[in-house]
Amino acid sequence: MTGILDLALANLVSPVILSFVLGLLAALGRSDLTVPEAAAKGMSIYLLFAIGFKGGVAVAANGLDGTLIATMIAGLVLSAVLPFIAFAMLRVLTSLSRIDAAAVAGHYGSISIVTFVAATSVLEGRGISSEGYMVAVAAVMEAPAILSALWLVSTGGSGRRMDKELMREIMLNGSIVLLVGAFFIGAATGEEGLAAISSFIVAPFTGVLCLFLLDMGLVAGRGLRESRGTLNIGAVAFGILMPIVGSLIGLATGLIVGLSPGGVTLLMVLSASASYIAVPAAMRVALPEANPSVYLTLSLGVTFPFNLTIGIPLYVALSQAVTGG
Amino acid sequence: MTGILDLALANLVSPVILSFVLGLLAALGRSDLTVPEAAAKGMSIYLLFAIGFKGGVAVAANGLDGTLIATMIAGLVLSAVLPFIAFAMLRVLTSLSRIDAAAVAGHYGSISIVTFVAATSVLEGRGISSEGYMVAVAAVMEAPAILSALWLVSTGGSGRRMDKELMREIMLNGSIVLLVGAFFIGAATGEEGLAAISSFIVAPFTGVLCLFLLDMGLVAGRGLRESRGTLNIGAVAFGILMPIVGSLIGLATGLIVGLSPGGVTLLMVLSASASYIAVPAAMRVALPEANPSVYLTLSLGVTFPFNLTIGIPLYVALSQAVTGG
Amino acid sequence: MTGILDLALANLVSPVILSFVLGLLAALGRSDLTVPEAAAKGMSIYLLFAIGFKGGVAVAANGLDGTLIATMIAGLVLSAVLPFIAFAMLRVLTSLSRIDAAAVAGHYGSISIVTFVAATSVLEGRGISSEGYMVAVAAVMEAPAILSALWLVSTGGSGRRMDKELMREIMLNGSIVLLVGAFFIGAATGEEGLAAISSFIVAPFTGVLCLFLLDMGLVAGRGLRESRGTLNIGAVAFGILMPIVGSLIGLATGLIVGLSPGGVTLLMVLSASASYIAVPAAMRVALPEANPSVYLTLSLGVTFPFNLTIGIPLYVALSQAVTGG
Amino acid sequence: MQTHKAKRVVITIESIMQKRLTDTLESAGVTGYSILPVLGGSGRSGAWSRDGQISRASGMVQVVCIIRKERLDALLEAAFEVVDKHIGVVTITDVDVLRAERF
Amino acid sequence: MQTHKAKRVVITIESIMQKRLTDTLESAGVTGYSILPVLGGSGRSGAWSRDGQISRASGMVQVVCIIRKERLDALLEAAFEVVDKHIGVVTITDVDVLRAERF
Amino acid sequence: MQTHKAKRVVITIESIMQKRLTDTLESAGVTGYSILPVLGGSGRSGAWSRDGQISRASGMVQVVCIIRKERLDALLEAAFEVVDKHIGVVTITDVDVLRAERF
Ligand SMILES: Nc1ncnc2c1ncn2[C@@H]1O[C@H](COP(=O)(O)O)[C@@H](O)[C@H]1O
Ligand SMILES: Nc1ncnc2c1ncn2[C@@H]1O[C@H](COP(=O)(O)O)[C@@H](O)[C@H]1O
Ligand SMILES: Nc1ncnc2c1ncn2[C@@H]1O[C@H](COP(=O)(O)O)[C@@H](O)[C@H]1O
Ligand code: NA
Ligand code: NA
Ligand code: NA
Repeated sequence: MTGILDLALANLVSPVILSFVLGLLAALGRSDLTVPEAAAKGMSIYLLFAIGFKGGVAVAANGLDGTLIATMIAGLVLSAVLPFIAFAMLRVLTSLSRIDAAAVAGHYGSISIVTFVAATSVLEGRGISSEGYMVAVAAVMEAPAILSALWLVSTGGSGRRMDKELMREIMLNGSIVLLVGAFFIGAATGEEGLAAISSFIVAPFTGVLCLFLLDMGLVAGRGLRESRGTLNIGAVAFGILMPIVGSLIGLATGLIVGLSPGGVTLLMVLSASASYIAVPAAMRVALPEANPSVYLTLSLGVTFPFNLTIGIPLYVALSQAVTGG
Repeated sequence: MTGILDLALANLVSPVILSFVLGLLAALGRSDLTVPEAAAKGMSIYLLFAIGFKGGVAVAANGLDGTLIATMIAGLVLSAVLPFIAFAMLRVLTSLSRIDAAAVAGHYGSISIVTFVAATSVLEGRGISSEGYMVAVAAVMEAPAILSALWLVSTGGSGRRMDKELMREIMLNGSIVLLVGAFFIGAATGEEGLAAISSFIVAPFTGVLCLFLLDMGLVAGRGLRESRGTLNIGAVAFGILMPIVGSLIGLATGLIVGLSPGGVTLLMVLSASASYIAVPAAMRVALPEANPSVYLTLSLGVTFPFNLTIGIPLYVALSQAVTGG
Repeated sequence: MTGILDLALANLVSPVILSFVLGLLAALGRSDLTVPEAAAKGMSIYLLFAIGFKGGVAVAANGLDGTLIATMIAGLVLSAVLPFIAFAMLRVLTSLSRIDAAAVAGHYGSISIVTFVAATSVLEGRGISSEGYMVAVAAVMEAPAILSALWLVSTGGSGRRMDKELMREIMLNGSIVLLVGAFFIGAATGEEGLAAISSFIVAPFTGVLCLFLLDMGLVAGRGLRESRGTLNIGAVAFGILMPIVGSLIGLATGLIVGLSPGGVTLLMVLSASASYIAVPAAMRVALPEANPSVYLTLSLGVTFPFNLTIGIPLYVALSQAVTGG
Repeated sequence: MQTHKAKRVVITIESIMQKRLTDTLESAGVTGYSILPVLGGSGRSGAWSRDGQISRASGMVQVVCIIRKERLDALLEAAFEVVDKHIGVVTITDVDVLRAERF
Repeated sequence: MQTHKAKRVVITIESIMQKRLTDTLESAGVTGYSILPVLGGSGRSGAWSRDGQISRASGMVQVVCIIRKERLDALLEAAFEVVDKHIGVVTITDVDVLRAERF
Repeated sequence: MQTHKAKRVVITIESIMQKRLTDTLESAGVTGYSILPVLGGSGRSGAWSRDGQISRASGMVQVVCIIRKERLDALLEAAFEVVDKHIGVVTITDVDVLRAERF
């Protein structure tokens, strides 16, 4: 137990987390500090490219082990199933309308790639290796949850609100394309490719992550300030319980599939995290009646900070304890 | 021959080229992946500054050899003459109007600095050195082609459409000023200056080039999609033949001037490449009747990808074969 | 004496200064070279974060020495008092109205963080260490001068134009929050934190500073061009004399407080430099009648270039001579 | 100079709906429009600003169409179909245009 | 389609005054507005462009309000109070709006 | 509040022509204008968007002038001279302005 606390504390006193906290405090204190949109988007492109590329290189180095296909399928299923669990919890814990609850549920089946990136950087810092193809699993988990959410709304009439165009937009959204594309480039060019660009995508990575999380803190803090009063205590409880529930389901799944300790941790993180980019966009198109400040505040203002500060060290400790890794 | 193919393949399976291909495919598949304008412009400033600076440092280190002046003049002449060859080929291969053909021709006399940068990075990767002042030659080759194009339109009445203001804009356009300015800074501060900033302009260079070419791929792909049907088969043939013709003329010129094998390659690349920034801007001002999608699609959608993927390794192999370098 | 000249020359022929000069010349020559606003703001965030973080790490490493509190108070007093000296000089040297003179005076009590950054990079280059908490002193010196300027306008009626909202905006402006926040992150995470991100915030630092100063040169040059005729010879003389006067007062203060030679130099630089971000913003709100091109041109077009090129080496030499450091 | 009467329609709408709107406008026979960025704003659904957004879900744009009077109703009906369930504002102004042959 | 008469007020003002202006507008009962970026311009105080600015002191924005006629005067008085000493331009146009229940 | 009649002229034009246009306007006696960015659009020469552009040749901007009625013709003639051969749209609207002494 003190082990977990020490770990959590060590995690908290890192430049990465403290940068996020700085952003959060600056926004809550109404400082005019802002990271320009273009700079933030530039950094996110950098992070996605780097994480995808490194995953691909890892796969090229270690070869594909047999669990790849199983993990992919597991990811698909997790993403599709978690929204139902989230929906049930929301109906119990909150008084959100059916549509708002379904919209929120969709976010929790999908994933936050930044939470994933932060987790890989914690794993790296502690010398725990993981399957390189986990970035591909992350990509696979983005979309299915959206279909589940829409199904929940139409209570079985499935897909009424989903048209081909929206489907294409979701599957080919910029983040997925970049992540998967960089993964294939990394896999194709391998160690040699990595050597050519490692002083760009490896060395400064943690530093860029700091500035990116500074911006995430600013955005989350502004969101919290603008939507004060949107969430009641039940909703906040959901935003903290759901990632824990998700992580446990991810833990079980990872063990069944036979991932390495690092891989199990990452599957826990993916299950625990909630989308705040791809899913909100899809929901605005398909469920315009749902209130965006509910799902954005929960996902970005509650669950993201929770995962970043307490969740990740908790999941690492849990998976270490269970796998004995 | 298999040597060239191997080389081309090795060139193709590099992070730099694959990033471009990723962007191209993402755009053709209508993904919403975009690099913000400001980030792309920021990267281009970085690349121009770095390439100019390194050129200047090389000149400071090796001294100016006697071929400098000759190469400068050769660049001027190439830039001024190539449009006439391009124009003649266009009249044969395509049914473009006189004005459209002249506008296109102007692009092929001028140069693409990104193609030049990509070529230097291929040369570096293969340990082939080149004259540092080639960046200054690149700068010199930007503008003369524009005058030739305008001359072609006015069939001899020269410069009717060229006013002093446009002339100043062309000569002092941002890319030229930055490239030449950084060249002088590099020459003035030499190895010591390089040591101070090499972990910024040398180490991450290839990585930044990847992300920059990702954006170029996106832009080229979007351009191709938007202008489907603009180019017929003759125009496309021109877009591939012209760089080959240009490179051969560049090869001959480089040999006459007495450049090193690396320098010869770079002069081939400059002759083979077509402008898609400075010249289109000048053409919009001076020849508004010319159709921009013709020249942009040819230069950015056909010739640029051709040079990047097949052209550069071809020119390297050719110059190696001829110079025995 | 030749020592100082040599030093000044060495300072001038550095990539950092020459990049600034390049920007200045490009703008004066009306080149269309521009650094996108978002890229410039992104770089300034990087520089503030890096300089604050490194200051914090230095404090964590060396502990707080007893002069900290004294230096903070000295900074507050300098910032509050310098505007009165500036105001007196302006009334003698120029014919500016009372309001314009007060507005200008406020700028010279406050500080330019980029000048500070440039000075630290010169000190580092010459192996002179300084107190890490000087960045905190810089933060402390931003605001008091504004109050003095407003007091000068209202001739004793104090604060009529200062409301709570403006006060909050000044104290929590983005630069201060980022600088101080990064300082605390650096202090909290210490050498370990630095190790994690040093290839981001240390290695490329000087290079980023070059591109940032390129942009500063462009902006200063454009400002000078647009406001030609705004400043008469007296105003320009003030823009050069005031930093020298300020630096001497800073020198005396630094000696009294007992700073190291490096620390004395930095306090001289802070006293000598003039704000061009925080104070102009505050003046536009509180003193809209004051002419912004007067204070911006003086601070950014005259004093900033002076400090960057001649001032900093002069202050280094002076403090070395006096402290025998 | 010779000018002609026309209508200027400005539709303020979420960025994610931009493509759907312009596609619909095009099917309704609208041949020209310009897109302007919006930095922030406030309305019944609260205040927002581009700096406070991480998601492409949340920015807004203005779609501006200059159109002949006789085509206005077709445009408005097409626009309404898209805007209906979404947040957004539609305004119409009388304008004079140069080079009317273009519209 | 059914449209309603309203007024479109555009206030061009320095960015630093934006929050003060919108706060004042809100106290004057304005319930909606949009902010557009301005890249540059020229006026009595000379020419400026966003690229030539280093300081947040100097950019400008346009605040656009669609408002019912009867509320116009309250808005203009509120705006004037803020704009008065500052550089800035205020224009009012007649517009028709869809979905008037929103204003 | 006291307002005055004026004209609002909006010229949508390629960015590269911006300086030429504003210089021409200034020679025609126009004392004030604002520049707004345009993100994309569509017209007779097809669709374009800022994200699909690599070249400064291709973006567009809107130049907005508030001007007294009696100066309108001079402005339009100056604008037409520049816009004539280039793609671009010119619209004129009636507006009321505060602080008319500024125009
Ligand atoms: N009266 C108005 N005037 C100008 N813009 C408005 C107005 N009402 C709403 N908007 C814009 O439309 C967005 C959504 O409005 P709403 O649907 O009322 O939340 C706001 O954030 C504003 O950008
Ligand atoms: N007549 C005008 N038409 C459009 N915008 C104007 C006009 N006059 C001033 N502006 C804008 O308001 C800013 C400040 O104007 P001024 O207060 O006259 O210096 C200018 O830089 C322009 O952006
Ligand atoms: N009817 C219109 N309404 C609004 N903007 C237009 C219109 N027609 C053209 N534009 C703008 O002007 C640009 C060039 O138009 P064009 O010359 O018709 O190709 C377009 O890309 C749009 O940005
Ligand atoms: Na999840
Ligand atoms: Na060429
Ligand atoms: Na000072």
